[in-house]
Amino acid sequence: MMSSGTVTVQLDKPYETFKLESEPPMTAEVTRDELLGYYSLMYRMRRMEISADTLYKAKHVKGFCHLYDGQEAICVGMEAGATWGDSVITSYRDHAWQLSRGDTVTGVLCELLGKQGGCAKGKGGSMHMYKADANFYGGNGIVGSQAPLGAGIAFAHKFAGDGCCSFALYGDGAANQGQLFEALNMAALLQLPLVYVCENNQYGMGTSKKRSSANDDYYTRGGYVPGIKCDGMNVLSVRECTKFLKKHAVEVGPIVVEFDTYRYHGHSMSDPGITYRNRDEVSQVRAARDPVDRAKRYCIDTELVTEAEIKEIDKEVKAEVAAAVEAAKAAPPPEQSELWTDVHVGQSKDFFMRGPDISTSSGVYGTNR
Amino acid sequence: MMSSGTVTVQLDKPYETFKLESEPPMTAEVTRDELLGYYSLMYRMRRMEISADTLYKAKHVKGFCHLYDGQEAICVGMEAGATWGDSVITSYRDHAWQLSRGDTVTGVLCELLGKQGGCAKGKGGSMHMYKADANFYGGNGIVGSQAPLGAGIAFAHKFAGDGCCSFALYGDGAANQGQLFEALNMAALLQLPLVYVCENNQYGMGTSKKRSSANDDYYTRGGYVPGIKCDGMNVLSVRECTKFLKKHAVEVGPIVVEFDTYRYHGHSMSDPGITYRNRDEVSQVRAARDPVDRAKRYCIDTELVTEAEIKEIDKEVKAEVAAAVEAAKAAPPPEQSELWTDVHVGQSKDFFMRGPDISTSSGVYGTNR
Amino acid sequence: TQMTVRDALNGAMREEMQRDENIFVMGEEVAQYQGAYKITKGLLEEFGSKRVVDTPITEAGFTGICTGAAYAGLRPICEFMTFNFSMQAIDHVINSAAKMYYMSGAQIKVPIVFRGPNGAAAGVGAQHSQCFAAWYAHCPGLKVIAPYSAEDARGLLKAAIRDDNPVVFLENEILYGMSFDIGPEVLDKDFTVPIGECKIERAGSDVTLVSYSRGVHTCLQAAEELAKMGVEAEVINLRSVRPLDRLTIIESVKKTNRLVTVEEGWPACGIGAELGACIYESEAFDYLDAPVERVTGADIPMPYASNLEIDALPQINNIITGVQKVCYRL
Amino acid sequence: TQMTVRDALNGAMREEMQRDENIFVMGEEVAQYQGAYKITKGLLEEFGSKRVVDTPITEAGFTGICTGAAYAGLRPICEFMTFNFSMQAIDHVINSAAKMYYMSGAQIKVPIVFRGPNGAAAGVGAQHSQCFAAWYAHCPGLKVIAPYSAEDARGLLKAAIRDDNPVVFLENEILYGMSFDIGPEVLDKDFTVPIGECKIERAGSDVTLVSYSRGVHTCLQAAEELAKMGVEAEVINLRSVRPLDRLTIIESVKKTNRLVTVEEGWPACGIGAELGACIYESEAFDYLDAPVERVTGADIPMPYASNLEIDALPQINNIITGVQKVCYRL
Ligand SMILES: Cc1ncc(C[n+]2csc(CCOP(=O)(O)OP(=O)(O)O)c2C)c(N)n1
Ligand SMILES: Cc1ncc(C[n+]2csc(CCOP(=O)(O)OP(=O)(O)O)c2C)c(N)n1
Ligand SMILES: [Mg+2]
Ligand SMILES: [Mg+2]
Repeated sequence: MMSSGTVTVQLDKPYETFKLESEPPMTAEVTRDELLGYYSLMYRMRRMEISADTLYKAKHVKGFCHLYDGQEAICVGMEAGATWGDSVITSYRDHAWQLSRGDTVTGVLCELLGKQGGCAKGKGGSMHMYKADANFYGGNGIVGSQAPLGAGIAFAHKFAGDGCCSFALYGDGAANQGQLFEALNMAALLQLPLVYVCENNQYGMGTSKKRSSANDDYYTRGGYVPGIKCDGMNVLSVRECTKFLKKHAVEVGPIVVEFDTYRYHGHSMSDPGITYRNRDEVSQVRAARDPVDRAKRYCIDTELVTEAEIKEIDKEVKAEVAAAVEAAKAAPPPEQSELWTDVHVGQSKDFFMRGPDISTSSGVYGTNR
Repeated sequence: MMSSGTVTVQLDKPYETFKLESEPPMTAEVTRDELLGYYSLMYRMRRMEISADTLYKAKHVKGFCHLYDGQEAICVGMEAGATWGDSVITSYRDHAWQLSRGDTVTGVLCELLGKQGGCAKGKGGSMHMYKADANFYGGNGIVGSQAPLGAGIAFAHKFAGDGCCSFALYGDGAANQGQLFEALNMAALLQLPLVYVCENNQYGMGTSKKRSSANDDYYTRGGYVPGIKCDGMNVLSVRECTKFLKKHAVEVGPIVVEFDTYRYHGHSMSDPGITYRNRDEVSQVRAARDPVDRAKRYCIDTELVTEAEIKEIDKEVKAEVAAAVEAAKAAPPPEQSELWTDVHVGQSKDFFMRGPDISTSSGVYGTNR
Repeated sequence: TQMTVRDALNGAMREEMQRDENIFVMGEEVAQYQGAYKITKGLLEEFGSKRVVDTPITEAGFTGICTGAAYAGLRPICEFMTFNFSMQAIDHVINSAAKMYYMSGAQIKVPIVFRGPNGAAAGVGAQHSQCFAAWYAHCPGLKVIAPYSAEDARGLLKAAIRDDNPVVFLENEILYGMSFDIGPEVLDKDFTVPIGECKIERAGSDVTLVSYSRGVHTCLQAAEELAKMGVEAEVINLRSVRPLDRLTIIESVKKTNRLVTVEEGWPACGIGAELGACIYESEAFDYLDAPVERVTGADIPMPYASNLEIDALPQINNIITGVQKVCYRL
Repeated sequence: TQMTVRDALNGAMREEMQRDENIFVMGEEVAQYQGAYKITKGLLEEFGSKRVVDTPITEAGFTGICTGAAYAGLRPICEFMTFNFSMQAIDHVINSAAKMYYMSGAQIKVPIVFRGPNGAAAGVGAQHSQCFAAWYAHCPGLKVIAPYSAEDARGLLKAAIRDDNPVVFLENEILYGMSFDIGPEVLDKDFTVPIGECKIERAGSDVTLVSYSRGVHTCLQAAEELAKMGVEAEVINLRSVRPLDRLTIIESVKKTNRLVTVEEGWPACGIGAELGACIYESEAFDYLDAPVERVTGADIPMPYASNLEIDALPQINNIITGVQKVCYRL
């Protein structure tokens, strides 16, 4: 086993390109450490989402809860192809990104359970996780809104001239939102270092892409902006593609990528996810294209990692996640006083905010700072 | 002079097409009556807008006032290629459409001057003219809003199965609005009989098309929807194109047209219109491509109409418009009581609406019907 | 009999669609999925895809389409999956729908219903919990309804669909599953509740509680508690926040001499503020034994954690505190 | 010296941009055209196209871009050509900007100013005359400012730009060209007016008039007329409608015992309603000799014809009527 050596592997599916003269390579060089890192992070995400499902069903989580299982290769592959200097902004389906940008499983679950220790102190919830110190801008509950926001972050990168880019992720359903087209036009005019990332998981809630989009080749939807379609179930394809995307964004301007992927769970926990598609469809994807499985196969096929090592990782990850579940459950909820903090930057204790009845208000009547 | 005969004329500029297999003819058949009709209507529009300019400068009109001179061939050509069964909805640049859909010059100027006799009883103003009985839905002050509204009207045509289509007009500036893309996607999915009409007059306020639009081939902006670019300064090109558009819309579904045209005046009356373009540019268009002039030349060149007849028409039109100006000036403003009418359909006299102070309110305190 | 608000809404739409062919429903997931909250269940099957239309996630687009269709004579029911998303389309609600009849000199009617769940559900966080009652109530040209019970839901939705004006119809997710007793008259196909009239849900002599939507439920619960304390509260269900039925409230206040308003929305420029103003500018002012007290949502974005969420929304005890204050028992 | 509101705004932006390189201005026609109302005159020339950025007519797009840039540490000034068009982008103002700091547990600051003319100009009709003060004042997380004079414009815009929170800055087209006396201190580069404090524009003992933006002008004119009638009105310029400087108003009302609120926006759930509620729920209630009177825009879409437009907006005589009513002289 050559622990520091590099092997070259073949990717599975060709890219499709739009208005581009070159494309990412069909091979990828990987080391053992890299593969182990990708696999274990993806597996950690998978276990985390499964535990979120369990916690939801046990009523530890309420409201919305959108899981990422099936789509792990996108997050992990993009992280492998970019740096934390590059910004990311996504939709409500944000747990995995929060983890990959440096939070812990416990941190994510704490936010999900509405605990003080969550990244948003329990005030954000499933849809609103952020890691601003690692340029992750969350967690946006309004479909499509992250696209112009992401373009604005790209504007800031260009303004600073820092050589980094902004990735704005959205779904196949969100791809029809007008504000995407508005921001992309501006990004093209201003040559912003922006990558539009369409995570095409085939459905927006119960609506299949054919029913939501007159043109479901999302990588071509930029019209005058180039695009690539890439296998979103293969972490190495995503990684190679991401390097290409970043280079284009920084050197030329905006670009669109469509990652072909799949959502195993229903849209949110309240959606069984089987009225508008059948179980067969889901199990076929699981059997043939599972991204965690694909990463595992690279580990084994390259002979960089043994089955036994994988088993070891799995065991560790399971234990880690199980411990995180317990830690999150045991963690305290926010202090009641947190209700009133952080409405404004620089707000004093005396700043008056009305409560449900005036006696439950915060601060001193009429104090404005 | 063959007053009932038909002649075939050549059009000036080729169409450009996008995702289309056929295109409108490069010739047009016209009769003397038709040509006379087009010319006199276009000239009437021209005189009307010039008088609006004068009225504005004399402070008979306040607020916004967007003139249509330079763009007349689009309105008149479209009317010649469609019927009043087909619906039209446009922006605030609506005077000419109000006239072509059956209102009088006096009617238009009355609205412009805020007179009771205006189509909206003086309550609408320059930007809000309507002729609902002839399927003209106005006059929209919010850039881009008429696109989904027009798609909704197309939805109603399809719902009724009346074989008619809806024309939604917008400018080169408006073409970037996200809601256009949202509605077009829906129109394509639902195969609505919708024609998106981009009146490309080269500027949106002070912004040239190159500065507002990363792709200024507006006829291609539908992406997956076919398009045509057509000379918007030639009434016969517009007419032939419109017939083609309508047929496509009704038989196939949405289509985009870009009419290449020019705005002589500034954006609105407060814009001198010469800071972001030079006088030369304007006078060159006037000299080479004026649409009223082009119609006149067809009249003369076909020998269907004599110079003397044109002079006669000009004289009549001038007199008509001059009389309309006087009539509009002399017309009474709305009754003060009109302030309170038509907020709701079916509202009684007693319906309570608060005035600036409670004593100036309308109706009976607390009455709700 | 008993009926849930969900069934009331669903039945009202179905019957109205049977009555008038020009009515159609459009929105996200309304057809094949049967509605994100199952309010449009069965409609696709009965009326087909011509009249029950799924849309992409493009609020500005489909709201404009619905409004344009109304200009052209159809009678759309435009569903927002939640009213939070109406913000993306609010220009059409206000500028294209509400102002059109006036601005066109009565040429163009806009018979449309904008409906969907409004305000806070449970655990959905800051972006999905906003109450739009005050915003819409602010704007002339609209009628704005916020039903509470199954009777309200059925009668008011039918009235809204039959109305020739744009109507904003604010439902509440938590009420969807609640069951209410209804009288036999409510089942009549032509049962409508007049828009702009309150309902006195509980008569009382000591204090008037005015609320709408889920707030009415909390008021009724508070009234039970208050009764145990010897205070008889009259509970008024506003039903419509625009126009406001000032007269009914004034009469009640003249009787009880005390008013507490209850809403889940934010306080500033809210419905409670307007109700207060209406009372103060009327003859009821002279009958007041204490200033009007407001009970409202807290003046903060909605937090996610359950314990905070409870404190951010009016609870029974907040209403009791308000009542005690106007009764000078505090 | 004298200064117009236009020059005050322009100078404030210029000086702040000189002070802090992270400030940029973005909007329709702000650069080459120098602003539709010339508020950004000269900025492109001085700061270049990196910091003065023209946009296409895509409010949702550029408002989102400005907000995202603020997340990432820049300090955008986002101009709406008029606030009417902010409706197309209001989801970003509320959901992306106002709620973000709270929702992110204080991780993400949004130091942004949304500015532009608000409310009625002259003869611009129903879609271009809406006042958004009440809507924005309703929403926590925002600061909402409505300057009246050149001093306000300069000092408050500087304060808004320096504030780390999202600020909605509501200007008024008709005020742009008005000149005001300013003291020398106002010209200081660091002159700011604290957000959340009113200004007493005219002291008086008999009645308090509270207004904002152009309404203050009408109030001052009315106060002159009232003085001739022997009534000394105290005129308070709100300056900020969120947060509200309740204390200053309460003190004034305790002195004059009478309050008339004046706004150009619609009455229902308006600023006047909220001001009334603030007084009634405070100790000032006990000092009132008459109920608070509201003077507002008429509860209708704005008509175009001049004669109707005048009747739709508060005039001097409406204020006088309101004052006479609270003084029991009617
Ligand atoms: C503006 C807006 N409209 C509607 C919704 C409700 N909604 C939340 S997620 C969603 C589906 C999005 O699908 P897609 O973009 O494909 O993303 P995915 O959930 O598949 O990741 C919808 C309709 C919303 N949050 N925001
Ligand atoms: C949503 C919105 N934003 C901005 C404006 C202000 N505005 C009115 S017309 C206009 C320019 C439109 O240009 P274009 O679409 O090319 O039409 P044209 O005036 O050339 O006919 C602008 C920016 C508006 N009315 N609505
Ligand atoms: Mg999807
Ligand atoms: Mg133009």
